[in-house]
Amino acid sequence: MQGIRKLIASAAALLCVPALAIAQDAPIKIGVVSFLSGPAAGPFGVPARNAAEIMFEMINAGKVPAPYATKGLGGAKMQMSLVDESGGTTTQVTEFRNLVQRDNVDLVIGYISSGSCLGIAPVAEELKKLTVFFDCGTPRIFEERDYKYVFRTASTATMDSVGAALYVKDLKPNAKMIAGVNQNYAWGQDSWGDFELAMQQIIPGIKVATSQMPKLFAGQYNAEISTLLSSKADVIHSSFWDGDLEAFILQAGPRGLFKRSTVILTTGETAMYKLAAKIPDGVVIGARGPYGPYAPDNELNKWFSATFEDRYGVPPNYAAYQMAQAILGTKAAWEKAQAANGGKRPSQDQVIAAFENLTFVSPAGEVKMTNGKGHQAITGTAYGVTKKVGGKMTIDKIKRYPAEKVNPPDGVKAADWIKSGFKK
Amino acid sequence: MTSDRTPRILGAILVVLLAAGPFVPQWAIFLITIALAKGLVVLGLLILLRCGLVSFGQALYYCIGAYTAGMLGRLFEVDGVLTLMLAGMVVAAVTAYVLGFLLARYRGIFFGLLSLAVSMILYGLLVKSETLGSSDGFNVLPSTLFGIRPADEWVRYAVLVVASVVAFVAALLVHRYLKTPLGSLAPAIKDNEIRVEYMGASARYAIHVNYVIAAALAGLGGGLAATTVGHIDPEMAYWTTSGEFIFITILAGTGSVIAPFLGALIFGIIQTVAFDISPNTWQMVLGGALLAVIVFLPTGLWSLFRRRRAT
Amino acid sequence: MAAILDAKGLNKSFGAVTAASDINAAIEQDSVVGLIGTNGAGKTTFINMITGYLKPDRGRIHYEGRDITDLAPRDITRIGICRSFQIPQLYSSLTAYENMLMGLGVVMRNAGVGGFFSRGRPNVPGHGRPAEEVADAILERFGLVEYRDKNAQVLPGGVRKLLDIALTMAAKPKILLLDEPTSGVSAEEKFVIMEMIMKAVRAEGATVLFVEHDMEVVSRFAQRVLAFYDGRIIADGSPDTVLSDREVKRFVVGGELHRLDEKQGAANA
Amino acid sequence: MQELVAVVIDGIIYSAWLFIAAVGLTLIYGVMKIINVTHGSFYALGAYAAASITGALLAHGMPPMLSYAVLLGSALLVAIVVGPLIERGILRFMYVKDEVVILLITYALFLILEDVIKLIWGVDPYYISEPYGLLGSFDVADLTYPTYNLILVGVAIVCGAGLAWTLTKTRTGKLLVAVIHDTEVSRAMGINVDRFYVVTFTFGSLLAAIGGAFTAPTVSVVPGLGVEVIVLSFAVVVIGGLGSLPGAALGAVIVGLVRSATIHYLPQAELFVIYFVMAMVLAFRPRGLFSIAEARKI
Repeated sequence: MQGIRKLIASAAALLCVPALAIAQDAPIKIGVVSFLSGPAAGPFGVPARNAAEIMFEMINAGKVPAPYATKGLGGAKMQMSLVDESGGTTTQVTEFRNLVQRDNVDLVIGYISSGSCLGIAPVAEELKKLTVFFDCGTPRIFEERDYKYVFRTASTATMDSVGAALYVKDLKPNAKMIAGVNQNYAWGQDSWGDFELAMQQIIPGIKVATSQMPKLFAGQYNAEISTLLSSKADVIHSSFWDGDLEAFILQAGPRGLFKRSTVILTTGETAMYKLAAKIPDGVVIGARGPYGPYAPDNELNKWFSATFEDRYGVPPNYAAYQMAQAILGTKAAWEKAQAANGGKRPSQDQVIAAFENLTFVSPAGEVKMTNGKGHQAITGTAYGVTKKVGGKMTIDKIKRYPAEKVNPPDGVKAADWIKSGFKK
Repeated sequence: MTSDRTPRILGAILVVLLAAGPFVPQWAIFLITIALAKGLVVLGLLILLRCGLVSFGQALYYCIGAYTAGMLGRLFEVDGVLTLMLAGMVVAAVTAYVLGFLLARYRGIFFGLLSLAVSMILYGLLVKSETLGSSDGFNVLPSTLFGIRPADEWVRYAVLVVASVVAFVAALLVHRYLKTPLGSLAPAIKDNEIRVEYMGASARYAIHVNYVIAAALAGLGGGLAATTVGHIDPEMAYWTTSGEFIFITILAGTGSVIAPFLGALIFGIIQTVAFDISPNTWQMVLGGALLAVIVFLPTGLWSLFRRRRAT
Repeated sequence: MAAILDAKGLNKSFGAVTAASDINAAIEQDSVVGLIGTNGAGKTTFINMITGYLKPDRGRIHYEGRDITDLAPRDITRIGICRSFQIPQLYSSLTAYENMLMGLGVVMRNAGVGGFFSRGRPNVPGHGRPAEEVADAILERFGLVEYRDKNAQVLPGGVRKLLDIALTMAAKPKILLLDEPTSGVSAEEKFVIMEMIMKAVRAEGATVLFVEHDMEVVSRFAQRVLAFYDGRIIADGSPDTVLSDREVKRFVVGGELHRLDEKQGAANA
Repeated sequence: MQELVAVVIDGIIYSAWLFIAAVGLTLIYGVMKIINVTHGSFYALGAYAAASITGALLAHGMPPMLSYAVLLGSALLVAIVVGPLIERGILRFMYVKDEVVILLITYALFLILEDVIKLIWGVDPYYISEPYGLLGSFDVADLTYPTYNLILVGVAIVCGAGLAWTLTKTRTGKLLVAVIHDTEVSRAMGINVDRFYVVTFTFGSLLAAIGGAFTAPTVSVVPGLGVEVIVLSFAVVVIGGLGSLPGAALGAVIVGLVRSATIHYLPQAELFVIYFVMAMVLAFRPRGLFSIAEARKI
């Protein structure tokens, strides 16, 4: 049995081989965790894994444009240990410990689900292992406590909701009534909660017609669509993702929901190209940051989207961008630390010191690690509406919001910040 | 009459665990500790399965145990690991006592499905509780043992010691219980309830008692899992979690109180190996393993040991 | 002698089928009573009502002066009324010996013996010996020693029947109701088996009611006979009187051949 | 009033979907006494096959109106290929085992099939939305509904009525009822029970696959599609009474209407309403609304 042999082998390794000084160019083992099965695999997990594969390969080959043209991390090759994020928190904590203590990875990049992130963060701290979250959205991680070893290179979900609210004001300043349809679990509840709060601040007196909360992966939304149609809301907010999002679009389209109300799909970008034919013009599309169609027109982005599309046949979606961003952030921090260390391989503490408050560029533009005491990134965001040009899906009326306008200042909880009218 | 070797084997396992603990790699300690926590739940399912009952909702009590432990820490800053576990056990047992009046009337698939429905209602309630972190759950405070928090590199070992001792005591008590007239009634209930009644025993009462014991064990396991993993979420009550426990029960077999812990450990190893060697198709490996056990070892992994002992 | 068991005015119907109508029977202590009648005549319904499996629509049952009509089967068993079954009710995955231990375990539990905190091997109340010894003794009395370690489900039909009756011995019954103890047994063996059963049972001093279709067996072992027909008792008395009764001859003894299987389903349910 | 109309229509559409998804489960349980978790796999397989085959044919210029036949054909293909494979290849060796163990075997098969689906179709979603929009839509009470929903209701009625007719009016159906009633006696009477098992399993799987195939146009076909259906159909079938055809219909209608009413009037409770109904029904009718009578015990 391979498991037992592996168990014995690693036990022996742990007992007999004391931690030797690591050679300068020994490969850097990086645990990469992403959904490879279940409903989150298609829209997020697999594109993110694909992005990781491209980035690892290209970085190791030194083919990434400036400022990331050096090979590997400061010359050392990156080596991937891939793990599926499915199976629940207990499984994930177990696998995280295996990565760190059995496979001896140097750092871990991963986690899409907020539940995973909340569960992993304290363990990363306990095991003193640098861990970079690339996608999960909950603001609770750095609101609830401080971390030394945990970083997140993507903005929190607060940004999506606040950005959506700001865009509503810009697009439909006279909106009187809003409605929501969100999945009944933390992500959906928080997204709607923040959006509702933000709307009340931005357009005082706005009313909530109905807030639909179907079960996650319900798949059949006729009744919800009926209530939304009857509600006559000016704006409908949805943070649905993947299968649910697509089913919702497919079912709501023929019933005229998109014509009756302005619909905001905060993660709509993942479905935008696939369902181009089913999404009418004028639907507000979010990408959880300046990713995909909202990514800036710079060399890095051109290279990334072209390389990704070349390899996988589809443009990278926001999960792929976020993964690339996390890897590049790590590379930036690592090499900054190495430079400070006189060109020698940096220790983990040195990498962490370099990572804190780092500002780096990714295909999505500038990323500032200013929140969570220098561990939480803020980025700008953008929203726009769909518009078909010659049968091809494009985004029109793009509005960009700078990072500081859609993210709370460091040390302020998202909900407090919104309630205070975005001050404090 | 053969003498009863189970207590001695249990004792030997405990000694080995405690003695070898400091030399076992940390990740393996964690794997073992989680196996012990799940093993406690499965020990309860073993009692029910001996009565012919399969609960598709045992995760209910696992989750109650975990949330009790987590909330005591969150609300009252209780951090004694034994207090947390015992509290989880008591709350689970009391809940089971109340629900038992309803569930002890059910048999076969209906028992399973009703317990499933109840656990899913708890899942729904927890997902709706935004103050408890909804589906994301929340972190459990780092716990202490008799007020002491061991040094970082000894924390895992300390948790293992607590888990091993608790599991040892639980296994011993259940072993003894199964030999009492009430505990030994289980196979009779499974075989022929009419005869049980006409012998002057109440199958419903026996099932109620067993149900409470099983829930108490699940609560204990949940409390242990919560303090070990450090994070709890409503998925602990989801039907897939119950499914995993049943999976381990069948994998282990009902031959001995040692089997659940062994089964849980082997399940943990299969799962982690499957994650490791085929991250994209680990479900297939898991399903294949279950199928193989059912086909080739109809009475569970435990039959391997029994056969060896007989020769 | 006073009646140990007294059934008064029992009625029971299942939809349109009347399974018992105005059954009155007072059973004296230490007597051996044979119940005869065609299938569906109401014998098993009578036993089911006494042992609490069925509740009569009307009428009461008293045992040692106490009303037991509304008690559950297990409570009726606990106060000393035990029964065997037409189709043996055994723990089929256990051996004969384990079946016995199970029965003895229940007796111990009901008496509060052998619980979680007890030590050693306590005696079974009423038997004065540990359960393991009592089990072997009862198996021996019923001639089941050679089947001791065989699973109940592989035992031959007649042996299953004996084990079914042996199981009732665990509780030291004061009244024993045997539902067709010799059904499925060849005519020659019937006497041997009844002899063994009666000896074992009477040694414990139990009052016995037994259902039997073979009139020779009935007249040999019963001191009193109750003849059932169509849910009623049509004759009650010594074997000689009852078996020579005209109605009994017509409806029971003669009818045996014709009425087999009729109404069986409903009345027995 | 207008809202009430919407509640009823939404409820009926959902009930129809539930019924198609669940009825195969009750059929297989009724005949074989198997709680068949692979039901979810067949649902997913049906959806994947329908989406990919219909999509491919449409891309090759098939007249769109034929796509409804292709949906059905895809379901048939799945059921005929995979159904007998599982029943003859694995399940038939397992019938001697406990009900619960067989359930676990189907669970193991479900896990394996989940990955098989992933290996065949990958993790990217499949769409086949043409049949959904093809028939236009109708308006009721100021609300627009695609006419396709009527097809769903029609398929449900055809499945239910067809099954009822087969069971009560045909020779095969009557023999099947005999098998349901008592497998051993049927075997003794010379009924080829084995063949009934294959046919039943395949037919039950076909119903699941039809459920998936006809749902495919309204959703995106993604991994994990079958998981949700399993517990949902269990709930429906248990509420109605395991093994009962009218029970499955009533269960679907109750769940459909209750869910629809909840969404309209108390959207926060949608998450547990189905389990709540299930627990309530079981608490008062321990074997569901239409339970099959138990055989005599003593």
